[in-house]
Amino acid sequence: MTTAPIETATPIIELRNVSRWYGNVVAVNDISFSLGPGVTGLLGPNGAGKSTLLHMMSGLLRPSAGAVRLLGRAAWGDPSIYRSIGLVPEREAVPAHLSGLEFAVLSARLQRLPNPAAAAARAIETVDLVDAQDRAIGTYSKGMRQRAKIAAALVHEPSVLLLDEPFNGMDPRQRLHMIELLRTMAAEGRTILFSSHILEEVERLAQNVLVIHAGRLAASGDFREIRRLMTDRLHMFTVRSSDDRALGAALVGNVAVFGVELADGLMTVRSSDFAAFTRAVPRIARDLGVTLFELRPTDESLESVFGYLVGR
Amino acid sequence: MTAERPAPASTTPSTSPPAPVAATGSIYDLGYQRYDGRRLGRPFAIRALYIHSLKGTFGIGRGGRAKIVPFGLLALAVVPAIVAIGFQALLGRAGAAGRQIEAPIRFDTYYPYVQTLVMLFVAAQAPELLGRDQRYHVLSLYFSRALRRSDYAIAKAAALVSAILLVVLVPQAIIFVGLTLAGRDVVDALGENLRSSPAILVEGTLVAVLLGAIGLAIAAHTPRRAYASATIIGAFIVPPIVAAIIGQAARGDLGRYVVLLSPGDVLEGLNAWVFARLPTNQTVARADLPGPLLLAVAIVATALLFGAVLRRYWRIAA
Amino acid sequence: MLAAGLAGHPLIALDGLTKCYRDVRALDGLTLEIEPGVIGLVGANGAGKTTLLKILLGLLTPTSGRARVMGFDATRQGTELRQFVGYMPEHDALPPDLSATDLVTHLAQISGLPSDAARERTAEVLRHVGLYEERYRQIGGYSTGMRQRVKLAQALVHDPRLLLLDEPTNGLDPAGRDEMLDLVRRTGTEFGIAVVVASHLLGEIERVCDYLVAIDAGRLLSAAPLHTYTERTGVLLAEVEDDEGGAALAGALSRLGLRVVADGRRVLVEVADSQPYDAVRDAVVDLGLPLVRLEQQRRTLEDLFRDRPDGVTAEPPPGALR
Amino acid sequence: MIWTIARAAERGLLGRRRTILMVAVAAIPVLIAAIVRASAETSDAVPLTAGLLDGLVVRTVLPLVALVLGTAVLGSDLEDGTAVYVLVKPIERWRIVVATYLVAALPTAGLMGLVTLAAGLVVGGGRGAEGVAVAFAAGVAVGSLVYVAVFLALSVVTGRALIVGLGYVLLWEGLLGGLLEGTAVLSIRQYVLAIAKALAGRDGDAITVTFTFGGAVAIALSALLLVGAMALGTRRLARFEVRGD
Repeated sequence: MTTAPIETATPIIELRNVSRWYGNVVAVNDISFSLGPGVTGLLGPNGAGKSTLLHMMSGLLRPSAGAVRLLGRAAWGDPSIYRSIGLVPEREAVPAHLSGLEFAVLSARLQRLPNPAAAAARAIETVDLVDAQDRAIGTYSKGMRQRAKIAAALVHEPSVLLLDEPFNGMDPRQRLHMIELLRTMAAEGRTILFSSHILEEVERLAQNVLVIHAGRLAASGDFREIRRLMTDRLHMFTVRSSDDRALGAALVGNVAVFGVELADGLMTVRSSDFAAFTRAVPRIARDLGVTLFELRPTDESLESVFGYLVGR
Repeated sequence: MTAERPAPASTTPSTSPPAPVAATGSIYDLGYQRYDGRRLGRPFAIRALYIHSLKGTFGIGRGGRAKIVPFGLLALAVVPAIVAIGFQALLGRAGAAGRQIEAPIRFDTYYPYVQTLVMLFVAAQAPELLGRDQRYHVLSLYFSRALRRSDYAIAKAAALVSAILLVVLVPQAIIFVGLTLAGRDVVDALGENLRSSPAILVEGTLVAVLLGAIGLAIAAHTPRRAYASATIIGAFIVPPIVAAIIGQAARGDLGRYVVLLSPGDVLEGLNAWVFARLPTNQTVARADLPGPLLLAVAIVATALLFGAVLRRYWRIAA
Repeated sequence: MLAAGLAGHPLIALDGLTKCYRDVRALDGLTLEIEPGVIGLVGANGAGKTTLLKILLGLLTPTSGRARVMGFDATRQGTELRQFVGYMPEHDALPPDLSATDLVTHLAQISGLPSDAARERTAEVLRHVGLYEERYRQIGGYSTGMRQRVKLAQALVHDPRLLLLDEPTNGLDPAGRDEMLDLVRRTGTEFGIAVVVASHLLGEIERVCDYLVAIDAGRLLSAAPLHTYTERTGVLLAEVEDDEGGAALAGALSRLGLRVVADGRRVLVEVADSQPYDAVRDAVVDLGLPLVRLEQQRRTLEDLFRDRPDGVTAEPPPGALR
Repeated sequence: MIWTIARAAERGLLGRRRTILMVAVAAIPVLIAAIVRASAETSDAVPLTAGLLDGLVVRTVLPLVALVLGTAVLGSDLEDGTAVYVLVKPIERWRIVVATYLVAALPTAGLMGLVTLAAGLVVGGGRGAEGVAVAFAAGVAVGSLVYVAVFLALSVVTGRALIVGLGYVLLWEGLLGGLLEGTAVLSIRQYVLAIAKALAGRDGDAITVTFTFGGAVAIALSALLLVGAMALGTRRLARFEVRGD
């Protein structure tokens, strides 16, 4: 099963044959990909190597083999890349005695921004932390602490954003707000890579995904395309119509249909050819005079694709 | 014989007694069973926590490594007693006619030796007992049960005090048995030893309660094991040194009362008073403070320390 | 479905419940009654969902107002109440050097179960949460998924009437989340135990719960059965393979006089009384397009938080064509 | 830029209970000096003062305070991940090392210098030992600067800086220092004593030193060691890796 590498004009983030091991434990095993502007989701079970990968891309961890390049420069050993990178690493503990605003101002100063106070105020405004900005971060809830970290990472308007489970601990409204924020930033041409376990959110935000499994790159690109490439996986649909039994019987005759199941009012159809099946169903229904109420693919979601890739 | 109709998996469990297994076939409900047996409430919960903690203090149920320190210290406390009794027994047989030689180990002289071991025991095990639940946030699993916060503190405190009593009284028991059996006239020796057993018990409880309270108060407030142990050892070792220095240098009453600062010296004073003999430690001897004062100080200190432990567990965020 | 103990009392009754910390008003005059079932608890703006759980457990005294759980006054009868309540904390709360069996057996006794019953129920409940031979290994070596299962097991072992779960899928990867959500669902339905699931993830709540309580900045935003939030919106969604197909389909349908909105490869058709199903089917066939998806659009819990960020409503507003 | 980093690190280092603890530990020599003054009526104050300052400050309290503050200012932040937010900024690594060094070294030098002077004056004041007190204070101040630099560099190199630092003080400076004269060349304790001896002039012979090259060389070596530690710290910080998947 070959995966077409994402072809982007000028690769902002580029990894070539990158590996990282600790003694004989191989955390990342020969991974190559390149990313351009837009939002990419970094997925993988716990322990698959996501954080190691993110740490290498953020210049916090040296690759044991291969090259990690950001904006044309090596990520490791060159602090100047941080001028254009915003980072929310998993292991970043925040100084509890500083207030949200102070932490953003400090980050602005460390970035040598001309007007740190203004930049910090803007960042705090962007993450909707204004009313708690003067309270010490130590008193923040998990969601608020996460937003303080994001504000500090955005204060210098970076063109690249690397986020490790950025929405961890945020409540529903904050999550919606953050998804909108990342979407607008991507539209402005920034390159955003974020890891997450909440696939329903990744599905809505990320155009592309990178699925890591046991240190290797299992798949990359638009998850619908990836699903199409899984020709060995049958496509599952649920159908509701005015006469399921008749429609089912007719469908079985079609070459694309693999199997039909009728259980408590819901018909499930498995098909080996997505394109042929999706064209056949309406046609057969019309010929039989059966009204189609519902036709829903049940394993096209990112969750199913992810499940197939990591072999669940 | 018809097979007994098996209860389908999802509905209520089969309550009728199972048919004899022989010729019939039955499928039993392995689904979730309700519990309508006895619920023993708080007293039983406190007892369960006490027993679990006492075993935990000796590393029982916690893997091999946790047993080394507690049982090692217990052994160090017991071995000299056994050796002395053996020596005493040999000496007794080969010794001069009839007269019992002054035993090298006697109840009251054994205390200072055991006391240092108890200090090490408390310094090592008190953080084990209290620090662990705080460091790993296990308290929320305890406090969300049929248990008050004070119950938790009391059960843990009782466990540590009982553990110390074991370390103190087991050697004493060995000496008691040894002295009684070694002597020619068992009944007479038994009588004599029994007379001094109340003193043993009183002194043992005082050591357990006072040193235990100090260990608990420190361990309750320092979740990190290393800091807690170091602080407890400091609390046992530093005051005697300061008391000794000030005792020599300062003249007048300050020199005498500074001894009250040091737990070891207070216990030594009480030990001498309880066994009605002169204290071996010259700082305490020079201070020459009356027994009842020492007892009062010990009791007040213990109460304050246990109070601090209770307050800590009443306010700690679970 | 629930044991007799619950007869006559609502599962949870809050009456003007308020809780203030230094400068934050976590709960603000909360008044509601909840019946047994699988209840989702969602909070916004630091809405104090953990605070509410702690009050229900009698671990936190409210600033004012009262909370009654299964007839017990949570603050005054906390100790008796907690015999019948199981709590799964959000943070990691397990000692590393005990085995799951030893820990859960011990905690069962602390809940008042005699030793033999504690031992038997522990074995049972560890099986139900899916811990088999690992249960004898020390917890320090467990994966995040296994640790979450142990936390659930200790909340179930003493057969509670009510289970309080604080973000049960916290830290789990997709496979782990899936299994934990199935477990929570089974606990609520098969085991016959009332469950309150506090979570930030609306997708989870929709999948597992049948009732929802939403709190916003300490005040009750909404409390109603879940199906009222996910009602059909009277809009039919037809999805084809690409944008051109979508536009063509939308054109064809609007020519038939249907109210249509095109959104890339998705076409939204107002259902109302016009029953457009056959029209859509035939248009797709005539245009030779593949019909990838056809379904009635439903409202989602998100609309609750997106639509009325400030206003407080008891009933979610009916959907409209957007 | 260094000032920005220093201010943030300073609130982190000195904000907590650690400051109270350090001040308390540093106050012990003054307390004991007071007690000694109250009870001992020896005629010759100079050897008494020198002996007390050497035993109580140079050998014990100075390395301890320097060790705790030196390893905590950067090392503990690297350990618990707090330092990451500074590392992911476009700042040269030497600026971070210098900033955190100043935050730990200056207060240590100030505190220990004052404490040495105070203890020395309490015991030897009014009895002709003022010169020795001042000499020791200067030596201890320089010692603080070097100790903190070495321990800071150590805390970047290894996570076990506290134990390794303690090992250096107890074994190299303590045990071996007593047995093998050669170790004096690389013993900060000997530098401090040599500097004090040089500054004490006539009273200098009351101070026993195995470092035979005199105060000036001691200062030179101290400076060399300090700069070397800074360089090592910078190089290792530049190669610092965050662990964990």
